[in-house]
Order: sequence, then structure tokens, then C-alpha cells
Amino acid sequence: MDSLFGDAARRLLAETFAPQVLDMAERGELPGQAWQTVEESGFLDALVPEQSGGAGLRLPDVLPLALEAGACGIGMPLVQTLLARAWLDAAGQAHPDGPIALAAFGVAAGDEHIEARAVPGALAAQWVLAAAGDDVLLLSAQDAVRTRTEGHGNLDADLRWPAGAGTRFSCSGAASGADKAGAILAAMQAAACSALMAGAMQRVLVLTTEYAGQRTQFGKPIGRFQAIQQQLSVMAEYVWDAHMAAQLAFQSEGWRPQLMLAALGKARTSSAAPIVADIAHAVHGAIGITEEYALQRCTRRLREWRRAAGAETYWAGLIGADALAAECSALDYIRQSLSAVIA
Amino acid sequence: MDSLFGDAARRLLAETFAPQVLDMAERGELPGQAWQTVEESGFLDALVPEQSGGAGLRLPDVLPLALEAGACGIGMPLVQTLLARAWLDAAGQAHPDGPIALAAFGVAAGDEHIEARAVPGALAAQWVLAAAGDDVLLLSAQDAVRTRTEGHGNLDADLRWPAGAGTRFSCSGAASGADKAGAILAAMQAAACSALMAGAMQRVLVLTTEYAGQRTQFGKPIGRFQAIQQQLSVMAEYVWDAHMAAQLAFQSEGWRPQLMLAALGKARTSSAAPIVADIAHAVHGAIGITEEYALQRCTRRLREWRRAAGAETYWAGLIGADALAAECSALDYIRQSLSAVIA
Amino acid sequence: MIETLELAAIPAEDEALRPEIRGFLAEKLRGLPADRRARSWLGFDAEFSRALAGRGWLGLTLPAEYGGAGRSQFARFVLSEELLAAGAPVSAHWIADRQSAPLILKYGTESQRGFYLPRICRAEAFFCIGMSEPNSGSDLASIRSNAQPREAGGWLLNGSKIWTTNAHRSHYMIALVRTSGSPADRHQGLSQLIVDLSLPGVSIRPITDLAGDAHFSEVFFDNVELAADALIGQEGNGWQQVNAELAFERSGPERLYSSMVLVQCWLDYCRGAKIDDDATRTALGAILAHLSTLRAMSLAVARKLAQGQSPALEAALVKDMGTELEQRIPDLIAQALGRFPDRPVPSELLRTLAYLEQMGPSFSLRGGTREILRGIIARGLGLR
Amino acid sequence: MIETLELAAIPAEDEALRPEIRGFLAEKLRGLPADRRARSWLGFDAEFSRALAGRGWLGLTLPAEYGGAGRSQFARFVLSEELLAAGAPVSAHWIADRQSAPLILKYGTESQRGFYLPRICRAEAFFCIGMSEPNSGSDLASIRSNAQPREAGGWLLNGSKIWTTNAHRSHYMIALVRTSGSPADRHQGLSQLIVDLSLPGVSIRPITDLAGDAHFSEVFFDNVELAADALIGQEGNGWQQVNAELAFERSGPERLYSSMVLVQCWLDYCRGAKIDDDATRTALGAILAHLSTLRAMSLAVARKLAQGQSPALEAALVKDMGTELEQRIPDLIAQALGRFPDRPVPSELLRTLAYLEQMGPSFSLRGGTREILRGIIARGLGLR
Repeated sequence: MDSLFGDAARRLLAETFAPQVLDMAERGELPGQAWQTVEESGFLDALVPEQSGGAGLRLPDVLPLALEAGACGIGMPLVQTLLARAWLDAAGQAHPDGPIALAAFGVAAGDEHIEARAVPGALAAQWVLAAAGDDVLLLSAQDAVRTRTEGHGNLDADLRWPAGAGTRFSCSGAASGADKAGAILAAMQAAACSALMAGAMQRVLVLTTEYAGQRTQFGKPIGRFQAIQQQLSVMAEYVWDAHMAAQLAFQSEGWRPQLMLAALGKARTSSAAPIVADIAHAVHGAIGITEEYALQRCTRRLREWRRAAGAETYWAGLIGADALAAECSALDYIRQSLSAVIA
Repeated sequence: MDSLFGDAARRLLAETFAPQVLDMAERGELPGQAWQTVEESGFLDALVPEQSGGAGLRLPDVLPLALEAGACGIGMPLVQTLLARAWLDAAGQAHPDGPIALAAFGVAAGDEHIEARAVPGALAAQWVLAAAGDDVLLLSAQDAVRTRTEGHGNLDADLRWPAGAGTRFSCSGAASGADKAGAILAAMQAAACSALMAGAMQRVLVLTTEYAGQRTQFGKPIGRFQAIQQQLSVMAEYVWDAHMAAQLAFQSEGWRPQLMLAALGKARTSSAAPIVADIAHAVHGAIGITEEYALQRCTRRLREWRRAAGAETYWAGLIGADALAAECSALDYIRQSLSAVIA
Repeated sequence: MIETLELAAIPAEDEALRPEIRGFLAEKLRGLPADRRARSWLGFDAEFSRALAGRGWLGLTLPAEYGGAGRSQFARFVLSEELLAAGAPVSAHWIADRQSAPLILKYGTESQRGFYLPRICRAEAFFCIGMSEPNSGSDLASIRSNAQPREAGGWLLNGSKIWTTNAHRSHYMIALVRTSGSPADRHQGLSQLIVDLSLPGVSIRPITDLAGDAHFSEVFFDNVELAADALIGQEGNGWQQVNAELAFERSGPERLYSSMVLVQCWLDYCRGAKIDDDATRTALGAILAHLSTLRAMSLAVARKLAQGQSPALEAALVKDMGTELEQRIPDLIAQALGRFPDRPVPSELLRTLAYLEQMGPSFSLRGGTREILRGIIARGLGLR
Repeated sequence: MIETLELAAIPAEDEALRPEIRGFLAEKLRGLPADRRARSWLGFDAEFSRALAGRGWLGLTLPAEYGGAGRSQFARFVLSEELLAAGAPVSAHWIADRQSAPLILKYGTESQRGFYLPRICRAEAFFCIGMSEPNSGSDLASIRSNAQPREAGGWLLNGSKIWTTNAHRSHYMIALVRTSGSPADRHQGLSQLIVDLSLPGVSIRPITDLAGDAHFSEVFFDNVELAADALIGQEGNGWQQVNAELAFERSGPERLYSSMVLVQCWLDYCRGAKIDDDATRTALGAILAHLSTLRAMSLAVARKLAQGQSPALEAALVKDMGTELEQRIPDLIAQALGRFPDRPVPSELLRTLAYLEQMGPSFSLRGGTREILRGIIARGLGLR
């Protein structure tokens, strides 16, 4: 999987999204130059078919990019934009420029207003692709009344438009279950967050092991204390597990995440995220709480992405309901619904 | 609280219920001699009013006895018998001789049969006090068709009687909520299990710290390894917490446990039980898995009592529902519904 | 084997403080949103502290002769629990009230007591604690800041401290510094000095935390001249004194209520939105049940303090479990809320949750890391 | 930094084994209740093992010349996962098949291979592993059992082993014993010997476990005379060989499926009783999701084995997390069932649950305790 694409994407993101650029985004200013650089690289069209001018890659091909976006702690909806462009192309629509956030849950299209609650990354988006009942709406984020949902450094927002705003794609023709518009957007957001979290967790593991090897207490590096070693080993386990979960969430023959694999990915990475973040902070001590040190951006994102579009409880519940309704054995359910390897 | 009663009760139980006696009970034979000794001591009537020939103690007074019954790993319904005798006296009924099990849940009184499922300690009981709808039944355990519910060493059973068996106490006159017959029996079983678990956990902590101090590995007692120390500290925390939970569950002005305090006790001790048992076994290693070593009886009981009459999930759910329905603040709910100190 | 704790009741006269405190807080905190109140003992508001002092609620347990109220540990428990559960901004006076005043009362000279304690009770002297240094966190023996005796008497202080809560807005620091020997002497030769932070040679750099607040600082000492009576307690006895002080630090109810504003905010939301599902009920019940046993344990520790005992072991145990619950509460609430992504959650609740998720890890750093507390417990178990 | 694992697919020809195995198991296990099947790799049934051998499924990865099937690690994965998920009583041949045969193949002489491997493949030679001793658990360097060279050639074995799985019903033990030096020499001077358990001087005392079964034993050696070719591998190289062997032990899917019979039994009950509440759904989904990622990780380890690598670190990581999940599953199911005490639960499910609750702790004892596995991971992280 260490493809040329992956290497190039990783390098580009790491160079383009330096901490100052991310700070700017977190202050609510769109880092236009950085976005332009990524736009020009073509990576944002990676999942768009070749005949539409994209790279025509499949979902598993872009996993390295998504992991790196997580490792950098990029809060703007970059991975979501890749997926949204592919969705729009499939819906026969040319995509607009700029970052596209996904609103898979919490959208209410009433008689007066369209409201979308706690949309992940909305403050750094120009567009929102929103699931509203059986339909999907493409809305201008910048035309919305935006209210920051959370606190310091967070990019989520409650958005409100007048009724009738945006472009409506009628999807009621779609079959049921996993093919419903809401389920597709939910799977997109879940898969994106899985990879972002897995990438962020790998970064957190690197930061924490390095710190434990350097920081001296009681006459030796703290990483030599058995209690710290045991914690870091547990962290490594969760990081590996999360990486595997993200790989599974990105298994697809095309651009579109499969619902149950995305559910698996979001459930596992969301379970791991607070554990990994807490161990990292426990090992780092006070320096981890400071704004200037790199850890806090990664752990903040981990908690945001964990909460975005349903925590592990929602996604595990979805898997559980599906498994109860299935007729195969537990092992076969795992093999058939929760496993896949795209060659 | 280290009253004369407590000391005497502890000594008597420890002497009377030697491991061989408990083994006998676990093989399904009633240890008649041991029971007779306890009967003659008068402890079984501790909660019965003096005018009915009992000791007229209040619930908090008998906590030391209940803790010791847990520490010994007594699987027969001894603590339950104390409570059942007080209940029967309050219902105007003389109590029968012999151990009385409580069936607070899972009783179905149909047209043909009365069925009670997974009654804790039923194989070592002569009687069952069962909540059936609004009423309570006193049934002969030995007249029932009994099927052992679990495996090796467990005393729970599914019981079946013909319809109409036993003595029926009509309790439909009782008010609602905590005063319903089912709620009272449930609180009795929950409080009993809380203290039994707290006592068993204290014993497990003693066994495990002693073992960690004696067992040598890599040239020193394993209790000197930081990883083991950290685990034992966590265990101690849960044991102390469980002890406090059991004290709260036993706060009452009379013999009868208060429902929400019993719920608190059962919820906390049930959460702690598997954690304490697992750490104890992890520290003990292989010897903890053997039948002849004392640990296994305590940990087996811990898991049984945790599952008996609803796990922590049930009792926490009950507290949560009650708190949602209340109108006071979270702090006041804790102070008023989940706290008590009987002078 | 360590003894378990026995239930303790709050005496009626101390319980009687509660309504008065509530009335005061209802007025003072009106309109303060939950995510601000969630900062509570990191929330700095000198005016609020002075208002508390005006009611006689600073130095509650100090003798009346020093301006205190001469009340019991239980009175202090009631006050603390009401302040923290309400999310009052207590940070300005908190350290002085909880740690510095008892330390000065215990180890100070009569003249030090007479000078500092009334000022603390009037909220005119805010304190911070100088322990950590850039190269020593939990390992206090490695401290390098040092105070040399001056010929003219007094001390010459050099060095630096870091992660000092409120240094940039306090009047005094009680600093643990080396007054003799070298780091190789470990705990020998350390002393506690009261440093007037307005003195020449003191410079302070606030450090911004991950929530955008500046609650802790780095403090530099460059040939700071201190008078002889800057020394508190015995020279060379700093390590023992600090450990006694940490026992005060660990025994309060603040090791329980750091996430209480979040619990209340969530509960209000659930009641308001008529949320009564299984996941919510179970999580809420589990949180309240555990808060209840921990509160009972904390009260038992308060009783031991009231009886003049030094329940260092018990305090470590309650603190370790209490901070773990405080840290776990945001996670449990995130799980319960995250179970139903389609339900709109108020921003105030989300902000409070996010703040506590992020600051949660710091709860187990202050006053001894988890490993250190568990080491104390292991010693109590006879393992070391 | 250690590399994460990459997804690996089971080749179609190995996947193709599955229906045949299922057909076989459906027939052989018919009527065996879940609480018996839950014993799986502690379930001893020599006849069952011989029937498996009859199908060519013992020594699946061994070369054909020694009676094996010459199949890949993936074929072995499919076989193991089907056997364990079904709860087949595999204990009789399990250790020989998983550990002893690869060890003999790697370190044995041609004549040892020729003698033991075909017998293992025919289920005629059951093995046990003699590592722990009464005073040495995880600390193998402290082993005291010793084998002295005899003048006539061969070895004279004295000492004892404890917690030896299946010693009382196996034909051979591969024992780690001291052949030179003293415990002070730590890992120097240890060797592996194949002990025919029918020899004079060997006595075996089965030990009853907490579930009433006798699956492990204490074994005493009193001047047992062994031939020269009892030595397997190099004299003094026992420690290195044992660690290679433990890597085999740790890398199989048995570190994942110990509670699988319980999961299936619970799932069947929920479906049958139409239970579909929130607590059940969430617990079931969480279990299945984690089993899925761990299975994928286990397959990735199998690929590394198939490529001839020695993924000792990866195996330790997957094992530690896998046993933790295996141990956690009974707890999660107890929580879900215990949420609704009024619902009748079938005895078979309760028995299976109780058995796994009690035996669960042993899952993290076999093949290296949690602390040891985490030490291996910490070393991989560069911390030691």
C-alpha cells in the first residue's frame, strides 16, 4: 500500500498543512493558499472517475492520504471533500471548488429553515453536503448562519439556511438500508473519521514514545519504568487495532465505503481514541496540556472525530442490530460482513 | 461498628463454615450440622423484632455478619435468610426452619406451574421466598423440581412447582414503586449481595497481597514489581469503594433495605467484582485456577453474586431512571437518595 | 492490611451552612454558562474570592485569632462541595485556602501566621506553589532552584519553576528550593520559602493551555533577595513539609467534582428534552452511584482530618479513584450522547463536554501522578 | 517504531478447506452442549483427534515426507478458526500440532523428525510442554530440574514440573531443564529434552481446576534415564529454542476464539427469544467489531509466518489484545444479560458463561503473562 500516490500525498500534506496553517483554520480563516496547493496537486479528485477528469482511484488507494491528514491533525474537511466530490460526480453534478463538509446526521429541513447541527469541520468548509430525509442537499457553508458548536480550536458549527437553499438531489428512488442517502453519507463520514483517527493515533504513539525515551525522572528516562512501558504497550495495541479498522473501513471496489465496514471502522477507532489520548497525556504530563506542544491538536481531533457522526455506541449498535437480523453464525458474520480485502 | 455482635458473628461463621462444609453444600447436600450451629446462635433471628423472639437489630447492625459470610464464600442463602425471616415476621407469619432463598426476579406463576429461574443459592435452600406479580409466595425448595442452572460449585437452580403450591401473601394493597412486593424482595437480594461481594473482595485483597508478598519471581517477591503494585492498588481502591457501597446499602432505620441505597450497593459492588476477581487471578497465576486454593471460591461467588438479581447495568439503570424523574440537582440526588448515615 | 473507611455523617451545624452558600452562589453565578463554570477551580475571579471572604468563607477552618472561622473539616467539605458542584470560579484563593494557610499555620512562626493568615482570609493574599522545574516533574529531589544565605541575612534565590498554577496572578509563591547540598543529596537540603512575587528579579511567563486559557506559568528567579523570614518551617525540612502539604491537597472534595458541572448540564438537557433511553439511564446511574460512594469515602477522610489524624494513604486512594471517575465522566457522557447522532445537542453542553474531555488528563497530574498515588497505596498494602 | 500490520487475504485454495471442515465438525460435535464445547482447546478427546488425523488435518503445515499436508499457514488458520469457533475438543493433539512439531522440524535431527512427526500427524503422539516449576513461573531462568550426562550416554533427569497441560494424558513432554551450570547462570545451560512419559521414574499428579476439570498436572522426575537422542536441538540452547517456540504459540488464532462458543450461544438465544434491545445490540456489535479487527491482525501475522518471517513482536501484540477481548467477552455478555433480570436465560447459556468467566483469567497466563507480553511490545517500541 505504500504506493507512489501514498508517498506523494503524505509529503504534500505534511508540507502544506504546517501548524501555523492549521492554527489559521482553527481561528476560522480558510487557509486559501494551502487549499489551493492541494487543489492543484489533483489529490482532491483522486476518487473522481477518469472520464470526469479525476484520477479514478478506488477507496483503498487513498487511505495513506487520509491517514496522513489525521496524523497532521487537519480539521478542515479534506478527506470528506474527496468523498463528496466522488458522490457528486456519481450524482451527475460537477463539484464546486473549496472544502466540502458532510452533514450525515442532525439535519432538519423545515418549512422555514434548513438546520444542520454540529457539522464536523463546518467552520473550515465552503460547502456542506447534507442528508435530509431521503434527499441530499448541497449547501453553501458560507451563506449559512454559523454558530461555533464547541470551544477553543474546534471547527464544528451549527448551520442555518432559509428553506429552499442549496441544490437538492432527490434520492428517494434508492433502495433501502445501506443504499439510502443518509446511510451513504454516514458511511462516508464514518470511514473518513476512522482513517483520520487511525492516522492521528499513530502520530500520538510516535510523539509519546519519543517523549518517554527523552524525558528523565528519578534518574532515568520515564520509558524505562515498568508502569509507563505497560501503558505504552497498551497504547500500541490500540493504535495497531485502529489502523486495521481503518484499513477495513476503506475496503471497497470503488470510491464508496461499505456501510458495515465503515461502521466497524468508526466503532473501533472511536473506542480506541479516548484510551490512546488519555495514555498519551498521562505519559506527557504537564507539557501535553500546553497549546504550543503538538500533542494537543492530535488529541483534540481524536475526541472530535470520535464524537462526529455517532460515537462507537451508535456504530456498534448498528452492527449488533445487523448481526441479530442476519441468519449466519457469528464467525460467518465477521467473515462476510465485517471483513474484506481488496486486491 | 465493630460491635460485639459483629465480632461474635464473624467468629462463628468462620469456624462453622470451614471449606469442607462449603464443599458439601456445593455438592448439593445441606450442611445440616453447620446450619444448626448458626440457628442455635440466634444470629438468624437478628433482624426479627424482640417481641417475636428475635434480637430486634437494625439492618446496619448485621453488616459485619454479611461481610463475613461473603469473606467465607458461603453460597447458601444465609444473609437472605435473616432478611426473609424479618420479612415474614412483618407479614405476620412465623418463619420456617432452614435456609430461605430469595427469588426477586424471573418468577412466573402460570395456570399449571410456578416457575422460578436461576434462583441464587436455591440448591442449598429449604425454602424460597418469591415475588410473583403483586404477591409473595413462600415455597418449599425441596418440593420443587430443581435443575442446577450453572456449573461446577454453583448453587443456583431453576425451580418448578405445581400451580397453587406454597403460601401466598397478598401484597397488592401496598403502594407503588419501592413498596411493591417485587421491589422489596429485589432490594433485599441486592443489599445482601452487596455485602457478600464486599466481604468476598476484602478476602480476595488479603489473599492477593499476601501471595504477592511471598511469591518470588526474577529474584524478588512479585509484589515488588511496579506493574503488580499498580494493579494491587487499583484492586484496593475497588475493595474500599465496594465496602463503602455495602455500608450504604445497609443503612436503614429498621430491618428493611431502602431501594435506592440497595441499588447503589448492588451497582457498585457488581461493577467492582469482575475487576477485583480478574486482578486477583492475574497476580496469582496458575495456582489461582486450582480447586484446592482458596481464591477460586471467592471469585466464583463474586461472579455469581454479581449476576444474581440483576447486574450493575440493571441497578444503575434503575438509579438513572429515578434521577431523571427527580427534580433536584445531581448533587442533591446523591445527597438525598444515594446517601444515608444511621447513627 | 489497610482498614477500609467507615461512613461519616456531616454534623447538622455544618450541614446548615448549605442554604446560605447556595443563595450566595445563585446570585453570584447567575448567567455564567456551563462551559465557563466547568473551569471552576481553574476559574480565576479575584472579586468573587473577595466576596466569599466577605461572607467569612475563606480560611473556614483557621482559628479565629488569625481571621478564620474556626469551623470543622465538615464545614469546609460542605463549602467546597457547593462551590465545586456549582462551578464557582474559586481558583484565585483556592491554593492559599486549601494548602498554604494550613501549611503556614502548622510550620510558620507566630509572626508569619499573623502576617499571612489574615490576608488569606481577606482574599488579599493569593498563593501559588512552586514545585515542578523544567527538568523535574514528579521527581522533586532533582530540584535545582536554590537559595543561598546572604551575608546580610536572608536568602538569594536563583532558578526557575514551571507549570505553576496562577503564578502570574498570585501575590506569593511557596517555593521548594535547595538551600544546601546538591541534587545528589536527593531529599536532603530542600526548604520551603515564601516568595513575594512582586520582588525585583522575579519574572513570570504565562503558558497557554490547550483550551486557550493561561492558568499556569513559568517563573524565573534572577538573584531575588529574600528576607530571613521568607523561610517557612525548618531549613532542610522542605521535603517532609511538602508531603504533609500534599496530604491536604489530596484530601479535599475537589477530587470528585471536577466534572460535576458537566453532569448537571447533561442531566438538565436530558430532562428538558425528555430523554430517557436505556443508554442514558445506565450511564447516569453509574455516574451518580460512583460519585456517591466516593463522596462517602471523602467524608470519611474529612472525619479523620477532623479527628486530627493524617489520612495520607486514604487520601491517596480516594484521590486516585476520584480523579479516574472525573476523567471517565466526559467519556461516559460522550458515549451516551454519541449513541444518538440525530438528536440535536445544545452547544453549551457540547462546549462543556469538549472542555472537560481535553482538560481531564490534567486532573491526575496535579498533586501527584497516578503512578505516585498508587505507589503510596502499595506501600500501605505492605508491598514496598 | 514498529510498523502496523497490513490486511492479508486468505488464498482461495485455503478458504476452500472450510466447507469440508464444517461438514466434519457438524457430524462429530452433534449434541455436544455449548458449555462442553466452550472448553475447546482444554477439551481432551483422543478419538476426535484421531478422526481429524484421519482426514489429514494434523500436521497441516508439515512437509509431506513426514506425514504432513504441506499446506500454508493460511490453511492452518482456516482449520484452527473452524475448530475453535465450533468448540471442537482439540486439546489432545493441539500442543503437538502447534508447537512441538514445528520445534522438532526446526531443531530436530533427521531421525527425530522421522520418528516423531509422522506419529504426531497420526495422532499417536500427544505432547505436553514442561516449563513452569513450583518455584518458577514466568521466570524460566530459575528452573531447577536438571539432566546430568550419564556415563553410558544419555541423560539422568531429576526434578519436577508443574501446571503442565495434559501431562497425565500425553505420550511425551518437551521439558526445559538445566543441563549445566546453576540458576545463577540464568538462561545459560538450559536445554530441551523430549521425555517419554511412560519411562520409569516419571510420576504424574493431575491437579483439579476451579471448573472441576483436571487439565494440568504436576510431574515428578526421579532418576529418569533418557537416551542421548532425548536432547532436541543444541545443548545449552534451550532458552533460545523456547522463545522461538513461544512465538509459534502466540501467533495462532486460538488467541481470539476462546469465548467464541459463548458468543454464538448468546447470539442464538437473542435471536430465538427475539431480544433486540439497545444494550444487547451495542454489546454484540462491539464484540463482533473487535473480533473482526483482531482476526484481520491475526491473519496478517499468519502472512508473515507464511513469508518465513518471525513476527514475535506482532504475535505478542495480537495475543495480548486478543486474550484481553476473550476475557472481556463474558463480562460484556454478563452485563447485557444482567440488564434484564426478569428474562429467563437458558441454563446452557448460563453454564457456558460461568465457565468462561471462571477460566477467563487463565487465557492470559498461558504462553506468557500480560506483563511479559507488554515487555516484548515495549522493547519493540524501543523503550528497553
